[in-house]
Amino acid sequence: MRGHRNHPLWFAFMLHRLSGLGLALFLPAHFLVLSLALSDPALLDGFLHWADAPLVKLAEFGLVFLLAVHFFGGLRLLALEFMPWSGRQKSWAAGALAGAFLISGSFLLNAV
Amino acid sequence: MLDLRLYMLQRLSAMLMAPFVLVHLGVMIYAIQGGLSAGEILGRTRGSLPWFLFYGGFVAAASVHAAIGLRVIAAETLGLRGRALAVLTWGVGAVLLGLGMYAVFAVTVPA
Amino acid sequence: MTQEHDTLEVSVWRGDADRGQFETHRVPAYDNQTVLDVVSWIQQQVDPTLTYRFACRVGMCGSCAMTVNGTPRWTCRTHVNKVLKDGRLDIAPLRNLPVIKDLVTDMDPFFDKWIRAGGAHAPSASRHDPIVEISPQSEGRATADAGIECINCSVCYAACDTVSANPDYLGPAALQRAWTVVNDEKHGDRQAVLDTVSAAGGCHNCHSMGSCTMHCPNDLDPLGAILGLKRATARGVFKRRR
Amino acid sequence: MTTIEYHDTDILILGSGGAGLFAALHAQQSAPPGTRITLAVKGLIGKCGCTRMVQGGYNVALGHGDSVERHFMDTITGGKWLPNQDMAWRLCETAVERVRELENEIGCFFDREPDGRLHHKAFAGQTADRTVHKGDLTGIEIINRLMEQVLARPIEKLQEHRAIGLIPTRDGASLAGVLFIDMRSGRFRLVRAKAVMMGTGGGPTMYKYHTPSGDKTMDGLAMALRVGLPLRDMEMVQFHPTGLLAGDHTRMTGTVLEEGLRGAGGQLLNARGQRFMYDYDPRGERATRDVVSRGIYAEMRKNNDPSQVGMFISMAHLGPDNVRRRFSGMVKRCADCGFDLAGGQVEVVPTAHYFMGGVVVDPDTRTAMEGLYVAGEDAGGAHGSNRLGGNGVANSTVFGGIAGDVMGRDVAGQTALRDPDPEVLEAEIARACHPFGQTPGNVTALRAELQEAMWEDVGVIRHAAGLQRGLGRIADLHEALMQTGVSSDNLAFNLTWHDWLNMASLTEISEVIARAALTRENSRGAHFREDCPETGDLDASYFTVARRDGEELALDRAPVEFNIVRPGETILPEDEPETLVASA
Ligand SMILES: Cc1cc2nc3c(=O)[nH]c(=O)nc-3n(C[C@H](O)[C@H](O)[C@H](O)COP(=O)(O)OP(=O)(O)OC[C@H]3O[C@@H](n4cnc5c(N)ncnc54)[C@H](O)[C@@H]3O)c2cc1C
Ligand code: HEM
Ligand code: SF4
Ligand code: F3S
Ligand code: FES
Repeated sequence: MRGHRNHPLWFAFMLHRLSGLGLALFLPAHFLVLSLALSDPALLDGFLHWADAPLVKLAEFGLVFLLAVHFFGGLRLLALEFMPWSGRQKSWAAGALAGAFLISGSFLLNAV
Repeated sequence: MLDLRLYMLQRLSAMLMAPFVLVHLGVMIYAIQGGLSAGEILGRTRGSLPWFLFYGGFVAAASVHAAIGLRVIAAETLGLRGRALAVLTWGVGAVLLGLGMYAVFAVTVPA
Repeated sequence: MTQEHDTLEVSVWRGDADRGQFETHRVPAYDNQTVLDVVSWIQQQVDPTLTYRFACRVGMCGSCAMTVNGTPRWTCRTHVNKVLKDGRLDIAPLRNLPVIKDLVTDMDPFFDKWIRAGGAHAPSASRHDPIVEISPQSEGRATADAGIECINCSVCYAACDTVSANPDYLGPAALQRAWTVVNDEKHGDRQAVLDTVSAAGGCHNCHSMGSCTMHCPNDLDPLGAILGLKRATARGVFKRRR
Repeated sequence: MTTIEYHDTDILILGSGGAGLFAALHAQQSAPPGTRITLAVKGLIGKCGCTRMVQGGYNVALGHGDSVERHFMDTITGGKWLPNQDMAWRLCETAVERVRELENEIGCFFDREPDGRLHHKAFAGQTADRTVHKGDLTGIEIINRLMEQVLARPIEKLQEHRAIGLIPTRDGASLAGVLFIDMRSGRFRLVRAKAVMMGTGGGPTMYKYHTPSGDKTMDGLAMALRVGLPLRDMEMVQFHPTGLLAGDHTRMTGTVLEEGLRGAGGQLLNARGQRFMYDYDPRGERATRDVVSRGIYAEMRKNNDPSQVGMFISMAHLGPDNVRRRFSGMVKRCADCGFDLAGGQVEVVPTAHYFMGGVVVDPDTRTAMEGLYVAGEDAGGAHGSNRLGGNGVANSTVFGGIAGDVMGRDVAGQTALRDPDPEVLEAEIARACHPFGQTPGNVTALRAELQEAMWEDVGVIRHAAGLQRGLGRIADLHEALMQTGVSSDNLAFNLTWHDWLNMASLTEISEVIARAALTRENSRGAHFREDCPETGDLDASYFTVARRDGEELALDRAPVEFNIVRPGETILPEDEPETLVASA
């Protein structure tokens, strides 16, 4: 059922929404962690070490992936909306996803 | 949910963030080599006006952008309307801006 | 053409605005059979109170759209073989519109929005004036023509998740009509239309999910039209600032 | 037992085709402020009705040296001297203003020449390029734009309201209101109005093959007949030569394959793959609709093979890609039901298309009954024995607008609504409820039998014996219908009940068609009698008039008045060329 959603542009939309939502939820946590620099620098360092744990690494990879997905997805939308209509949106959607993998992939490679 | 004004705010903030995100991602990929440490981060950013402006702008744009983004999602999936929606939008914007600016100060103000 | 199944297993949705359920029938299969023919057969031969709507049977009136195997489509021009899954069809009313009975929806909200979006022409001349000369190749005319063959069937409207999530959203067909109007140089007040689609419920709510363009049985491109509106209204913001 | 809901308005319009929508708009423009206008329609506003199906276009003398006089002469000669000349003149004259109104006020955009001027194309049987169009979807453009204007105005909508009876005053002289079934609820509703325009369109779907979809069933003419109004030219049913033949089980059967296919060089082939149209007419496939329809019908009779009924249209010799490009809509439509028009052959049959006959009206759309106006395909007279391609929409939009203007003015002086005759009201309700007292049966099967009977005995080629036999079959089917019931358990949106009512309208009108066809003992335009193949004396032309009085159906002949032009004469200036069409 729900056959009307079964196409790349809809998935691109959902990916964009989920990544945006994920980023928005992560952002306060990110800010709080960085704020530790003022209130408790030692804790920040502790946190950053803790961040070396594989599980957390994976989570971080996820975050960068989200940012990258959302970034490329966002660029795709902005191009769609503000540049003369090209009609080649499927390639845009695919390109956005590929770019996201590229960036987050290199992040992951660097991190391990 | 979105009229032209909110739409333009969201799109303009997104455009503003585009270079920020690129630089930020670049720095992250570069910085993460050899692991992160508080000292390293702070050493780079503390007392730097450019970094302050960079992250300050980033935070401001992200607050606006995410507030409007969450507004849309709340309206569409939770069915929020009217005042509740306005409170949420402004609330999210304010919290993000507050927390974000505090964090920016934390990492850029000279110790 | 060879027929894989000599009967089809067809579930049709029966009910009204409040409740309903699927009822399953076996329907003889033929070559050259459309989904509308299947529904008609059920009403005419086994279930006299089954309700559906059609008014042209050739894809011109836009009254026969239903949800077939989960996807909105016109039924009169949909060959059964195109949608048959394992010899089965599930037929339900269109999404995003109130159900009146069985497979029939109330299309008034769709048309209310069509009008609200500025769909009705505002004249700049009268019946006593000569017909305006307009080159069919002019950019505005070509753009206006792109969406003109809309049969207001509501398929795009039913496919759009933004419509389901936001009852105020004008929806793809109405906005596409607005874009046509905005490009029609005969129209008397095009700025008014741009203002209407800039308000809450307007084109800026579209998430470019593209289900409208994907499913339009006439191969029209409401998404492209909405993008056009977004560009035109955004340009307006900068112009007015200056 | 039944409850009726009552509703009052000032101007009531039935139907939302070209006639209905224009009437609503013009009534709104001409009536005094505060006049209540109501539009009631069997389906959804703008969606149902044949006007939306118009492909070819709209005839109007607006360029290329064309003139109203020329358009008029073509209409008269095309109608084989039977048209009411005042109506035909009014049609051609007002079409000019109407098309300008459509373009300038309603917002239609008709196709242009590269230089920006209106594009006109040539339809068969015309001496000028006169048909304006929007691609091959002219009707959708016209109706969508009109519908928007109506929806945007304070006009009351009664959608999915089926008119089932015209209810006169006690003395029968005036119309008091119209009885409806609110289809969604299944309840009766009487709407009283000071003026009513009937624009319920034609739809000769009592034939096996038909271009209008099956929800169009001549209700308007059946209602007019029951209330005692005279109907004229009822034998005149126009067949389109190339309807799609895809089997009994699909509603696609009968739908039009456009005239342009033959115009472009499409060939008609019989079962043995041979062209045959040159046996019937020197113009071959390019002959007029009536001639080609008869050619195909005659060939089908010769063939007489139940497993292979129709003839074939073949386009492939023009190059499949070329065909796909030029006729993309038609190619897609055929492909959707499994046929390859561009490269293969598609089986075709003549298909009932348009109804020239209708209620007797004057050029102001007034009828013999005060308060009732009729316009569009429901009205007879403008086309005589044959309607030119492109004169159909022109007719409905021109006279619909006129009806609106006239009603707007007429209601201005009228203060009170009229009281309906309770007996007629009761009789109409009883008629509609008749099937509830019978055991439920299969209405669809009856309709198929009627369509078969009409096709065989009252169809493209007729003769007295066949018509008599047809009348017998119609009477039997009427009897059978009266014994076929519909369960009254759930009347809300009960299509089967409406199928029954549709069938009732169709049988009533079928009888009139057959009787009128017997009354006309010559062959004119769409009406062809094998036993009387001659045109008859043009100067003594008559039209048929049918009228019901109680149970009796009376058929008469009335002389055509040649008050503008006489047979053999013309109103064109002497130095005018016979035709302006280059290729003719
Ligand atoms: C396939 C096709 C192609 C055609 N192409 C052309 C062309 O190219 N050029 C041309 O000039 N003409 C063409 N015609 C003819 C033309 O469409 C009609 O002559 C004309 O549009 C009739 O207009 P109308 O307003 O009288 O009726 P319609 O447009 O048929 O409208 C009738 C209305 O009345 C409603 N109605 C019917 N019964 C009831 C009832 N009982 N109660 C309430 N409402 C009712 C219907 O639902 C509908 O809304 C074509 C016709 C067909 C079928
Ligand atoms: C450069 C970076 C970014 C770009 C180009 C960008 C672009 C966009 C665009 C164009 C939209 C509109 C999507 C729509 O209406 O469907 C959007 C939505 C959104 N963005 Fe971003 N964005 C960026 C960064 C961010 C960041 C950092 C966050 C979070 C903090 C974020 C959160 C959101 C959210 C929540 C939405 C709403 C999604 C929706 O409406 O479905 N974005 N973004
Ligand atoms: S745009 Fe396409 S899908 Fe939408 S209403 Fe028009 S024809 Fe139907
Ligand atoms: S599906 Fe809906 S979200 Fe926009 S692109 Fe089409 S209107
Ligand atoms: S019945 Fe008219 S579009 Fe399907």
